[in-house]
Amino acid sequence: MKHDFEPKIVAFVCTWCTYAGADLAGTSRMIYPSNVRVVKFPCTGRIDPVFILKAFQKGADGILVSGCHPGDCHYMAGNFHARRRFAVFRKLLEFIGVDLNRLEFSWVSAAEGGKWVEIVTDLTQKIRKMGPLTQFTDLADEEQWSGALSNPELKAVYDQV
Amino acid sequence: MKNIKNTKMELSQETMNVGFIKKVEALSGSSVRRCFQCGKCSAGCPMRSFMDHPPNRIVRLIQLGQWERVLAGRSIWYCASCETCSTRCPNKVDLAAIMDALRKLSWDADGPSKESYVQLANKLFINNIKQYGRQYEMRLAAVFNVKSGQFLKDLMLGPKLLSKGKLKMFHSKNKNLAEIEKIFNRIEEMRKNGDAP
Amino acid sequence: MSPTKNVLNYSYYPGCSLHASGKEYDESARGLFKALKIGLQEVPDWFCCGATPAHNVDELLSLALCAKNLELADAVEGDLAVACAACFSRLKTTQHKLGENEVKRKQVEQAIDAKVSLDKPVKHLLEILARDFGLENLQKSVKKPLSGLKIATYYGCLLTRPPDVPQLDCTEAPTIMERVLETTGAETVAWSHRLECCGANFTLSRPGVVLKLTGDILASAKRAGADCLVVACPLCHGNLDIRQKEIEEATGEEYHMPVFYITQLLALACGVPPGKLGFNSMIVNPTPLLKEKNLI
Amino acid sequence: MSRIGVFICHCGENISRTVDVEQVAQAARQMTGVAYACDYKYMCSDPGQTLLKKAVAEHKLEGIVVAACSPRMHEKTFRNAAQAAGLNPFLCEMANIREHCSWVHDDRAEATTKATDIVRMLVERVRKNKKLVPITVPVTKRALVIGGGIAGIQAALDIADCGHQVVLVEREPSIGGHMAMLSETFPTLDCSQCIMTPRMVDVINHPRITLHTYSEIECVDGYIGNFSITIKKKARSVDMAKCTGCGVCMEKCPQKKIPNEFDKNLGFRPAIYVPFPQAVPNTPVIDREHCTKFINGKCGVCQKVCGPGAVDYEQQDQLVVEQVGAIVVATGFKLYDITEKPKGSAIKGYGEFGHGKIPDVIDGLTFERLASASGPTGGKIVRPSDGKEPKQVVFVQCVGSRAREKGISYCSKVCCMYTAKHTMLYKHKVHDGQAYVFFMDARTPGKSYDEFWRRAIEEEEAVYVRGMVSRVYQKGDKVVVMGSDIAVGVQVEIEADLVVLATAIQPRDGADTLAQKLGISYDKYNFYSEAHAKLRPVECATAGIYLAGACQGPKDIPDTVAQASAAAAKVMTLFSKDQLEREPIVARVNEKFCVGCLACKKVCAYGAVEEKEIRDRQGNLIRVVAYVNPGLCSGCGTCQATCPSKSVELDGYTDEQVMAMLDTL
Ligand SMILES: Cc1cc2nc3c(=O)[nH]c(=O)nc-3n(C[C@H](O)[C@H](O)[C@H](O)COP(=O)(O)OP(=O)(O)OC[C@H]3O[C@@H](n4cnc5c(N)ncnc54)[C@H](O)[C@@H]3O)c2cc1C
Ligand SMILES: Cc1cc2nc3c(=O)[nH]c(=O)nc-3n(C[C@H](O)[C@H](O)[C@H](O)COP(=O)(O)OP(=O)(O)OC[C@H]3O[C@@H](n4cnc5c(N)ncnc54)[C@H](O)[C@@H]3O)c2cc1C
Ligand code: SF4
Ligand code: SF4
Ligand code: SF4
Ligand code: SF4
Ligand code: SF4
Ligand code: SF4
Ligand code: SF4
Ligand code: SF4
Repeated sequence: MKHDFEPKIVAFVCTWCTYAGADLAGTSRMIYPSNVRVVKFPCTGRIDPVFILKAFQKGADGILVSGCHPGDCHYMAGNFHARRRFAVFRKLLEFIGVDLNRLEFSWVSAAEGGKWVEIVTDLTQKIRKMGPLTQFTDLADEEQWSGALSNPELKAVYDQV
Repeated sequence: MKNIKNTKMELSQETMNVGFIKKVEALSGSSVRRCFQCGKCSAGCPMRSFMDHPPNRIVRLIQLGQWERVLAGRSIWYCASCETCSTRCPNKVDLAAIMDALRKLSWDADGPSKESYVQLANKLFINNIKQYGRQYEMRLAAVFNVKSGQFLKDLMLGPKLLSKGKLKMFHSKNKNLAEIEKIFNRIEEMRKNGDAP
Repeated sequence: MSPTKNVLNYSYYPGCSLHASGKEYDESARGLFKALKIGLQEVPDWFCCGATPAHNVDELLSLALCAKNLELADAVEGDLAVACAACFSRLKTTQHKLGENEVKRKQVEQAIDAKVSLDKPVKHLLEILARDFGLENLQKSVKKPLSGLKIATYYGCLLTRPPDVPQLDCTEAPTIMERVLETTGAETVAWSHRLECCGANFTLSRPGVVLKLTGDILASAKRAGADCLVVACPLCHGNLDIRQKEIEEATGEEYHMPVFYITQLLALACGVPPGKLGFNSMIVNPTPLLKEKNLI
Repeated sequence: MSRIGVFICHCGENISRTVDVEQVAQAARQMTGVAYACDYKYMCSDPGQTLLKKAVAEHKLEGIVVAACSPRMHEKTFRNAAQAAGLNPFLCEMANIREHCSWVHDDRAEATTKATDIVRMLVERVRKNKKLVPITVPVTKRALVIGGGIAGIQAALDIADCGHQVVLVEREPSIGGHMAMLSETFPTLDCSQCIMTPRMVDVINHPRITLHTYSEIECVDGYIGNFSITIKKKARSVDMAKCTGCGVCMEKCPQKKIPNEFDKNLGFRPAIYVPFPQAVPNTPVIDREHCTKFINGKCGVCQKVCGPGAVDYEQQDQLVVEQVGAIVVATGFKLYDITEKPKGSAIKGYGEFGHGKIPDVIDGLTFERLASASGPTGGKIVRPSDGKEPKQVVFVQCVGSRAREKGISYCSKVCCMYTAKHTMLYKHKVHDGQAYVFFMDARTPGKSYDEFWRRAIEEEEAVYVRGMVSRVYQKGDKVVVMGSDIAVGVQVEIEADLVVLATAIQPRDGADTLAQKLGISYDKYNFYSEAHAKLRPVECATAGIYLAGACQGPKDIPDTVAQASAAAAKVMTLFSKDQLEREPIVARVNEKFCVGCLACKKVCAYGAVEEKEIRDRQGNLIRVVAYVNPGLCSGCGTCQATCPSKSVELDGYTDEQVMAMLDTL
């Protein structure tokens, strides 16, 4: 089926769980929309929020961040730190006015090929309905976003969480 | 007898009737101690809802030598001897046989449930064998109703069965009835001499 | 190949009920065996086996009565055929217990003043039909298939329990009644209460109990879509058939479910005239059902 | 880097069926930096790999992208091939166009576009890849074992038998731990001392084991392969080199009435003593707290009677430094003490059992000493209060354990079994006695364990009562136990002569302090945490440190020994190479930018981040920065994502690499 708008989805995944889960979807020959582009990390703990901004800026319409289930992190607590970090980050995105529906966090284990397919499919459909994201393509310098809280307003939000 | 069902159990070597445990084990040919109270016997017992102590608790009480508590309940007289418990027990506790043993012990002792209808029916049944060698259901029912004071019980069934030819009004005695009597007498004799339980 | 003639001969212990409330069981069994050319000779002067009441309160008496009956049966040629599930259970239990317990055997021998003999195989009619005679032969003997009849086979307690005594069939999932009945082309239903107790022993003393238990059994058979019940025990029959009206009154459920002895239906299928099968002795009238299915 | 080779695999038809591989190769040739691109039927086959190697040489390739299956499948294969062709293996990456593309999409055009995108991303990534060299760390092939219970002894013997040096540090004057205190042991009922003491002797006689008893860990430096351990040897007051173990000193010491801890205070010992006759080493120590000489300078008898002149009142605590490559922690457990509420602990104690003030209410270990042939009563079971033989003994399980209200929610795992054992030992010794056990569950998951418990009931006729005890009180010379039998549904009361409480297993006092020294983690009860409950049950998250025995969680002897041998095997694996080689995916700090906030240190689960002082030539401290110990870093990258000043980078997953990939979007 052809759609009017084919969004660009970027998935940031950890190598141990979600990447392996996506592999499983492949070995199981499950079919899902081809919109997603996967970027592999050792751990969700490595995923810097800046990458998300960069991806939005480069034209991603939706982003998925996915790693191991809580407690299953290959590196013990990486996904836990990631979770905390993204909780803060969501507040910031909200503050800027990004529709948080474009950013999905999930846990997909190496055994959950089906779940991977489900999440990617749902996200793709959701973003199709939302249409392209334009406000970010002209966002200036992502380096500002490395967590240096120069803006007092942002700092206030950060401290609050 | 006072209701001892909920009273505190004081356990000691004196209050735990070990002789009773051994007696039940000997009569039933089944271990009592093996039971680990899983409750599977009670789970499948068709009579559980009519009993005060569920079957597993009966075993538990025997384990603790609490004969009086067993006697104080009616459970043993509500057991239908269906063998479900013995069949399903994971520990090969032959609870149906234990129930038999308990009824025998209660039958021998002066237990509170001596007057139970079940016991009466059993007694009449056995008497029938002694007198006639075989069962005559009509007589059994009639005598039971008279003795239990329930004259009108099953009043409607009788004629119906008669009309269907299901109840014999008359019965012939077995030719070798004397043999039967001898068996009864010998058993009585053996018990007197302590040769049989 | 037609069944070999007269090679099967049995001694026969009918038991008290088959001479009274279960007489149609006796009649139909004899009719069936005659039709199949299986010999059946009643043990003379047999006694009551003591049934449940005896072992209930006096195991020794119970064992002694059965041992005496086994002794009497020895005088008649052929394995001992038993129809009543309770008698069957008592006789088998006696063989089992006396076989493994020397003390008990000695006591019983003293009580009956004779050596107990445990060698004669005791067989339920079902066993004879399914194994000795054989399902294939049985199928070949069918003259009037019972197709269209949906049957709930009721085993009750004593045919299969406890596991190491009757050894008639698997204790928890027996199929012998189904296998035997299916040779006639009848359909057996899968249902939940095949093995539940009917409360036989309490029919006199605690009819309320019996009503509850048999009520559950009838309800289960009805749920499974059965037209009728089939039993192999006069005590089960007594509770399910004779008390069915009461159950209907007590529960407000309508059943009208005829309760056949397995021999009645088999004999019918093997061409024994219906008039000889005691259908009119049954409390729940089976005629409408049998007519509806074109079986009489 | 601008000479990249791209190899597109058909995977038979697995890829080419849905992805137009030639078109992808064509597109790849247009990508910046790509010097060569081709497609081939089976890249992983020998001819495929040869093709790759040839291309490297012919086209002078500096980087490689193999677009094929998942890197989880063949990354190693192609990196090896790259290495064989003379390239740094970390300059070879895989583009997953099978599992993530051809197998999961059915539209050929879409799949081809996606495959091209994936290849483009990987090409950009490889352009930013750097040569990485596997990290090597030298390994000191010498192990430290902390704790000389059965766990420590087993681990030490296994490692030493394998040919490595072992340093065993034990806090008490003798090794042996709890197992030396037990009478007979479930499930076989063999005598504990009989199987334990030979192992203790093996330790002291082993040429490769250095034993430090009456010693503690003072401080731990270094990392896997290279630890430096400072051990405090407490002053024994007896020169181990001179003492012959004759025991005269102990005999002559006038201070005789000191409660013997080893016998759970049931017997007495002198001020100069060995904890028990089979102690290893068999050298006494002076208990300075109780020795008259140390209290008021008056006695000195032991020194006078000692032939070899071994007694030395002047001896001082001593610090010893040992270099080791691996550490096994085996510090064992202690029993929950119902007598007191420890300060600052959530433990509540048992007021309803009299807070341990009733003399004939004892714990399981005390019962072990009573039942032990080498115990204070020679194995006769008697009541502490009057020395009489108890005829009714009540055992109560789960005291302290599984009682959230009291402060512990876990199951102590061994008490069900040792209580069953106790009822048997009791029955064997007091034939006319009756044992009762109050219990909630019987937890017997071990080989032959349930059978053992059933034997206690069916053969030894212990009366088990399912239900707990509410109160215990003294009534005359009896101890009344008020409980309930939930199977019967009534209260139960027993007038007992002796009550034995199966109290909870807890970590040793000071377990947390030791953990902090070692840099290992522990749970809220102070049990040490394994790296992964299922897959790495004997390793600590901190590399090079391993766990054995009850210090990690309640455990019986078979489990303890199994774990100890497993820990030893892990140590031996580590020692099997002279150099520890690891993937070079580790974090590095750029000291120029690091502001020393140490946010990275907080998030690192491996304790890999350390503080590093930057000093000028005069040695003045300029500032503190973070330093990542490559021996400890496991490459998760959490620090990098956390660092607010972008001063730490994870090799192989640098910001530059990721950004380059994102730039292709
Ligand atoms: C009453 C009772 C009965 C039991 N019966 C049985 C049984 O029958 N069968 C069975 O299999 N199990 C039994 N167990 C369990 C058994 O005791 C344990 O499994 C076993 O002792 C655990 O050994 P371990 O070496 O881990 O600990 P431990 O025996 O506690 O040894 C730890 C050692 O480390 C030393 N140590 C502690 N801290 C330090 C430190 N900081 N520095 C240096 N050294 C230190 C201690 O002094 C001790 O020597 C029983 C337990 C109890 C309580
Ligand atoms: C329903 C269930 C749930 C469980 N859940 C958990 C849980 O949540 N957590 C947990 O810790 N544990 C759980 N377990 C336990 C866990 O499965 C086992 O501990 C574990 O699988 C044991 O691993 P194993 O390698 O010893 O045996 P297995 O997994 O049985 O592996 C044995 C292998 O040997 C092969 N093999 C057998 N015979 C031969 C032969 N003769 N020659 C060559 N190969 C042979 C078999 O094919 C098999 O591959 C669960 C178990 C079950 C049954
Ligand atoms: S969180 Fe998963 S995301 Fe990080 S590595 Fe753990 S193993 Fe995976
Ligand atoms: S099933 Fe057996 S073991 Fe279970 S409670 Fe009943 S008698 Fe005891
Ligand atoms: S034999 Fe008695 S106790 Fe056992 S299941 Fe049947 S009715 Fe219940
Ligand atoms: S210190 Fe002296 S007296 Fe004491 S045991 Fe050693 S050698 Fe003997
Ligand atoms: S000096 Fe101390 S240890 Fe030695 S004998 Fe005197 S009291 Fe005992
Ligand atoms: S092992 Fe048994 S007694 Fe000990 S805490 Fe666990 S359940 Fe309680
Ligand atoms: S978080 Fe960054 S700045 Fe802070 S200490 Fe670590 S490396 Fe340095
Ligand atoms: S990469 Fe992970 S393990 Fe390494 S220093 Fe950073 S946080 Fe610690």
